[in-house]
Amino acid sequence: MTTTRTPSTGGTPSTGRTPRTGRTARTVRRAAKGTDARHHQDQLFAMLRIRRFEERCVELYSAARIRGFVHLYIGEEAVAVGVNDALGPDDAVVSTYREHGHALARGLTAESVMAEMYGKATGCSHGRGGSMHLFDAALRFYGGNAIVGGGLPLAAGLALADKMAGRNRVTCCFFGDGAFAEGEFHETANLAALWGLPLLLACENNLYAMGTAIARAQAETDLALRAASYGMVSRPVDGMDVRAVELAARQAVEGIREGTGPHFLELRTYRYRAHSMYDPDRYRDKTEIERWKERDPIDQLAARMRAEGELTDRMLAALDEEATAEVDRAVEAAEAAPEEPVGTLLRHVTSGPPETAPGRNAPRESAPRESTQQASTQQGVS
Amino acid sequence: MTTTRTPSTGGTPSTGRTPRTGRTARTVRRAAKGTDARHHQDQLFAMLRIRRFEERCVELYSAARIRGFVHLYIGEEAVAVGVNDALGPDDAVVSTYREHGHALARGLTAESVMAEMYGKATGCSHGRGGSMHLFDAALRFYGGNAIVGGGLPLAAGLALADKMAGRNRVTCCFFGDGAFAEGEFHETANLAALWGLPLLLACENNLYAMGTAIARAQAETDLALRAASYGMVSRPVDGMDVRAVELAARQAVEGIREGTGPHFLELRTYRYRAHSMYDPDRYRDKTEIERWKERDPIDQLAARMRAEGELTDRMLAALDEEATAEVDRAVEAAEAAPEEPVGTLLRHVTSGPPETAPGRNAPRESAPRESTQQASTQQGVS
Amino acid sequence: MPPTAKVPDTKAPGRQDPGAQAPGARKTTYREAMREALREALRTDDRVFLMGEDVGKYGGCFGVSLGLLEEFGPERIRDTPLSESAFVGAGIGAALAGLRPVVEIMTVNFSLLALDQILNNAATLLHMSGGQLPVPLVIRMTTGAGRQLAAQHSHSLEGWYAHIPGIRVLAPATVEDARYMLAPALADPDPVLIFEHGSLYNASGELPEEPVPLALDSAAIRRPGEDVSVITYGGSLPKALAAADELATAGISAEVIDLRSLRPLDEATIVDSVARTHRAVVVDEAWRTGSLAAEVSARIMERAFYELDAPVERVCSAEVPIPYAQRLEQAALPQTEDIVAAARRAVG
Amino acid sequence: MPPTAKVPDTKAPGRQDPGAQAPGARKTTYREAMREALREALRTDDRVFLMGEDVGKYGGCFGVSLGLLEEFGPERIRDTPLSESAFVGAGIGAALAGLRPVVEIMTVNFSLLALDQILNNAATLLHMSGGQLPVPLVIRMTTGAGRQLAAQHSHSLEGWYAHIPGIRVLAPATVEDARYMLAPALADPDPVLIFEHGSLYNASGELPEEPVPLALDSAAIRRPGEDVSVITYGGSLPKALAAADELATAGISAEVIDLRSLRPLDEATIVDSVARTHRAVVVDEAWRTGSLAAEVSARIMERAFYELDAPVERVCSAEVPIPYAQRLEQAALPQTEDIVAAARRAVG
Ligand SMILES: Cc1ncc(C[n+]2csc(CCOP(=O)(O)OP(=O)(O)O)c2C)c(N)n1
Ligand SMILES: Cc1ncc(C[n+]2csc(CCOP(=O)(O)OP(=O)(O)O)c2C)c(N)n1
Ligand SMILES: [Mg+2]
Ligand SMILES: [Mg+2]
Repeated sequence: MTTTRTPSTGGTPSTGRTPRTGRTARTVRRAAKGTDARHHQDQLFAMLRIRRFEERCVELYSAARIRGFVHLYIGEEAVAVGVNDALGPDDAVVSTYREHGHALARGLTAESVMAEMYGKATGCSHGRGGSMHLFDAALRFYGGNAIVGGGLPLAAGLALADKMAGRNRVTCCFFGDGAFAEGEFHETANLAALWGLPLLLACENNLYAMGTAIARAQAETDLALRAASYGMVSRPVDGMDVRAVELAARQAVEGIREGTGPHFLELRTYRYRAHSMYDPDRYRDKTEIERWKERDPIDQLAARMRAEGELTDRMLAALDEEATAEVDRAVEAAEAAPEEPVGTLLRHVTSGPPETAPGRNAPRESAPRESTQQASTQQGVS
Repeated sequence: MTTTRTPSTGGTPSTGRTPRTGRTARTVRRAAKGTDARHHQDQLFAMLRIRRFEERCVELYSAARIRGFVHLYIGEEAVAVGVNDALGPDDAVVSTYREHGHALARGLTAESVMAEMYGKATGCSHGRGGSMHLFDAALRFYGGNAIVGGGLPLAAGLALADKMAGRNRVTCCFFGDGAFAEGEFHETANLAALWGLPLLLACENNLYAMGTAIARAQAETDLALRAASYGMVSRPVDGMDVRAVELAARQAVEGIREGTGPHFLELRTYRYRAHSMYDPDRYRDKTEIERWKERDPIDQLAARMRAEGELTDRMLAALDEEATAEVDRAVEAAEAAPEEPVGTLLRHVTSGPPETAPGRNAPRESAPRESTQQASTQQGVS
Repeated sequence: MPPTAKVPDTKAPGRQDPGAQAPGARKTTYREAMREALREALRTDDRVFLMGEDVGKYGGCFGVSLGLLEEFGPERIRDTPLSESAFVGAGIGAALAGLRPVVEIMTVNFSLLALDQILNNAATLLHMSGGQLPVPLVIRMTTGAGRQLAAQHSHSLEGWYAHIPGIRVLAPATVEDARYMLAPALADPDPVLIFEHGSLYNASGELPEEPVPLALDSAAIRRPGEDVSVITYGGSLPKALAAADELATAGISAEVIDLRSLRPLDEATIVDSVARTHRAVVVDEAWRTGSLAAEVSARIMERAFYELDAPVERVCSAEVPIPYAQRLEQAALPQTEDIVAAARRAVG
Repeated sequence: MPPTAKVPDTKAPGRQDPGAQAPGARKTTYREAMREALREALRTDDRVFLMGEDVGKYGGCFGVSLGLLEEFGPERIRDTPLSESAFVGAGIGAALAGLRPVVEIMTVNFSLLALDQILNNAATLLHMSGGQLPVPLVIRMTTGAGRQLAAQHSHSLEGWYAHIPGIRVLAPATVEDARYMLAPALADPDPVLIFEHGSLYNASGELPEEPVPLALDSAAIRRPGEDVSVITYGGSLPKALAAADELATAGISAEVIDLRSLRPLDEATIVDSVARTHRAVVVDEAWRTGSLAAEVSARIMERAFYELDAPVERVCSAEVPIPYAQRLEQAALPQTEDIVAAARRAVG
């Protein structure tokens, strides 16, 4: 496997918007043997970064620094990293409420994500969104959707626009096994297959939708098989193995770029943590969790790299340290960041000045548009 | 094929609520050789009755005696008659806006259906429903739904109640190829298969959803194949052949009664007329219509009966005359029937007295409940 | 001339005296009260079952149904796939076939996916069928904001449902209503929607040991007063009561009306109160434009215009998708001080 | 004190003088005017496309898009499967990616299936993303009753949409508005919903040859008057004008206001009119409770209470799923004589 088609954003955080100041890790990476080894290190780092970020979220949530619904991705990192590595900077990603991993893998900085969870002005959604609504128009990261299945039709539309405009871009939509049961999945799958849309349907099958095991929600639990019935290329993938994920995603993305229409990947994975911070996790056998942990995506990749001579303890420690340091800085920055002034409450409701009929605390002055706004409108077709 | 399991309602209109006063036809039927022949005559009559009823609807619509949206079933009669012949009086039927055929086959009288289309008090829905909303609680005919796909979840619920109450009943839900694309189909199919509901999904594939040919709406046009992916027993059926329909429906209903969960039938059929009376039918090749007419379900059955010595010209004429006479009487009765008094406008909004906040013309007195009401509440489980 | 609104025949006063507790009253939470109501219904009527996402093994997304699966089993505490349209529609069908389903939609935000089934089937079948098909269905859902759940999880859309003829819409705001509204809702032959504000689940209150027979369509005067009528429901009731406390210290006597039923509206209680106080403030967590508060204001206009000494005030949410950041969210929602300020304006 | 409502900066008067026709005016229908507007948009902007059920080969379920497929081809006149949620959502996505979709939902009745996409995505993305993601989408749909289509095909739910922050809701009631509202709607960076009352498609009117630049957020005074303000929109405008004619014969001078924009509401025009007439009747085909008429009444309460000589009247539909039978249906809907009666009551 080569990395020639690897885009420079996303899971390869040495470029893109992710600040890479960890000197040690950079040195380590430079010493890596070849392109492959380097790519594996990038992936390992990308997964570690997500893991450390979310472990910190647990602490911060307990300390009530971050609030709302927070859904952790711990255990599923290989999916976000592997899929994103197959996407280019012009491709688009539509995600769910469990999207810290997708956002970080896509190249959002830990700082902008953390600040968002703090509800700060420097957050990627200016504090409006929180954990469930991370956005970055410049990275074509279209959020962050807290309605299960709600991102699917939207993703089809992004893909449709690309197809109509003759742009060879791919839209990747992440969604869960639970979302598979929503009408939106069916309507979108049919539409995408019918119109041959350049859409990657990335189904994260972590076996549960909240407390509902897949066998109690899906008549046919082989989701890849079900998806194939729409006439899409469709396959199951070991979602705990980042290399397998990347390979499958690359093949799918290539197929999509060649015009074979939507592809479906059933990424078989597992969340170690409860559904959300509110969930006491009464519905799973603890031994089930332990069994999945034995196949931890980070441990697996690290072990394989070790076996292939691509990783030493020192290198791993350095990567880990760098990830931790980035999270530390993100927390520090978020703590120090300003809140959005209450006077901006009605900003961004419409693109113009605040609406005619504001409620309480309505500021009377209109607010200037953000600069990010421009980035997104520049994507116009004509 | 025997008729031992044939229920006495529905497509065998010599019993049930259909008034059978046509003396000639009755005599003819009595003369029929055996059970099979008689059953075929019943089916022929049932189809003729629907055909003649709807041909009259065309005239009446042109004369503005009936109004609103009217969707004709002409060409598809074998489906309603064949499927209903496989159902018993305790089974339930959920239908669409194209439901004259389903209603008549189920045993609603031509008079009550015609009066409904006239918006008269004697109509099966007391003039509230019109062509798209025919109901008969006593016959477990649950309408009449003008939201494409809207009847599917409801049908699953009827089936669920039977299953929970341990009643060996089947619910049959008719819907079209167009409805197959709605999220409701997917959600219902999954739910029914998951819970093993006693549901017959009777998909009337007439190749068009309004002006949209199936290939322009469904990524996979083999609907039976698609449905099978939910793990249901599923098969395509020649919907122009009433015997094939009945046989397939019988097998499905038997399977359902044996507890094998929902079954899916793709009934391949064709509507001769435009989608509705408003539709100028610009989207089809007239030769396509002619080709399908060569396989007309009534002609086909008549020809086969003739070949088997079950039908003579005189018998056919008598059956036709009887069907026409019933329609004549229905029209006469509908013309003569009273309209619902405007003072009853707010009746049936809730089961109690009219709501607190009526709009204009609100009658001040509360209205007594209908007697049909009792019939339906008596179906309670405990 | 006022419109021809008709006071329902079944009208009986709600309990208007929350202060007087029966002896043997015990403290419980809103959540537990709902659960007890469900348990009672499940025990006393075989036809009742609870259906929804994660009502079983998970115990309900807000913990309301915790323990019921163990008592009643998976047939009657029925987890569903994520298919709001299908399982709400299935509830309608099951009700038609003689069962008494209680369908839980996790939150009102997701109920949009089932709105077609609710409006076009549940609310309409009785009428469309000329009276043949009543739908004795109860649908429960959580509503409201205030917990930093952001734009897609903070809607207060119960006002939309109150627009639909053919259904009853309830908003229990007290532990007592949480405990005793379900039984009459299940006894109603027509669909009843129950909205539970997410901020109330942990609220606690006294509950008399003896069952309280509640009338479903009367509002309750939670605090009598003379100078201004503060009309509200659901999650805003505690704020309205707090505002009344504050107003009292300033010598303004506010009457606090809890609508309890959002459809039908108990116009008589509202008009009667305004006829005494001559001033009204309507508090509603929904976005201002097109809120239920607009309807209450319009009804007062129609029925009590000549009683008014000042325009009816509305205290609603700002017209913005509810933001995540705590300060922004709180700024968007009606607050006690807003109610106080509005009442002061009304009193003049 | 009135609430802190703010008149939009972009406000410009709508055309208030429908009597004066430009020379070279030509007669056309509302349907043809809509079609011309679509054709113009498709011709002048590559990014525009029309998508919906049967917009292509069938010509649109009400014939609006007839002939467009032939001119613009199946990519830009795009028939969709029966999947309201998916194709409306696809419109949102396509708008995000730089296109200018016009999505047609056959009727407002079916829009419930797409309401989640409209509320939770189209209306919310800009805000949730902190301003990054405007959604320049236009959604058109037919609304209203009066053609004996019965309970599931006769809703007037545009008032619900007017509740949603982040979108603009338009209701063209004249041939001119049908012709000239689409261009500014497409120029709006945010979602715009256009409601076309089914009874208007065959209405005909004069259209000036020169394009008319229309302000989207101002109401129009369709007939000036002095004694009572009749405020309405969409399919009820012809009835309101007929009522004004009738009132005139009785010596009552009614001012008829066509809201045109249901969100934002042009409060200034309403308040200004009521300040002159001191009486108002709001006509709205929706069910009375929770109708847009309630909002208009509440706004008048808040902004013009001291101007009122009589309570604001509402003329709405009866609270019943619209029945099929013609007499029942007509009895359920607002009629000219109801408007006349309400105006007479107001004038006293
Ligand atoms: C339409 C809708 N219904 C219900 C919910 C509540 N909810 C949030 S996440 C979730 C489970 C989704 O499971 P899955 O799609 O498998 O994704 P996972 O959480 O496992 O990543 C549920 C029920 C919701 N947000 N949206
Ligand atoms: C949800 C919804 N969308 C659109 C319509 C308008 N409509 C009525 S029938 C129909 C076509 C349905 O086609 P199909 O399911 O194949 O049934 P058929 O009419 O062919 O019997 C459409 C688009 C509707 N009634 N409901
Ligand atoms: Mg899952
Ligand atoms: Mg069809």
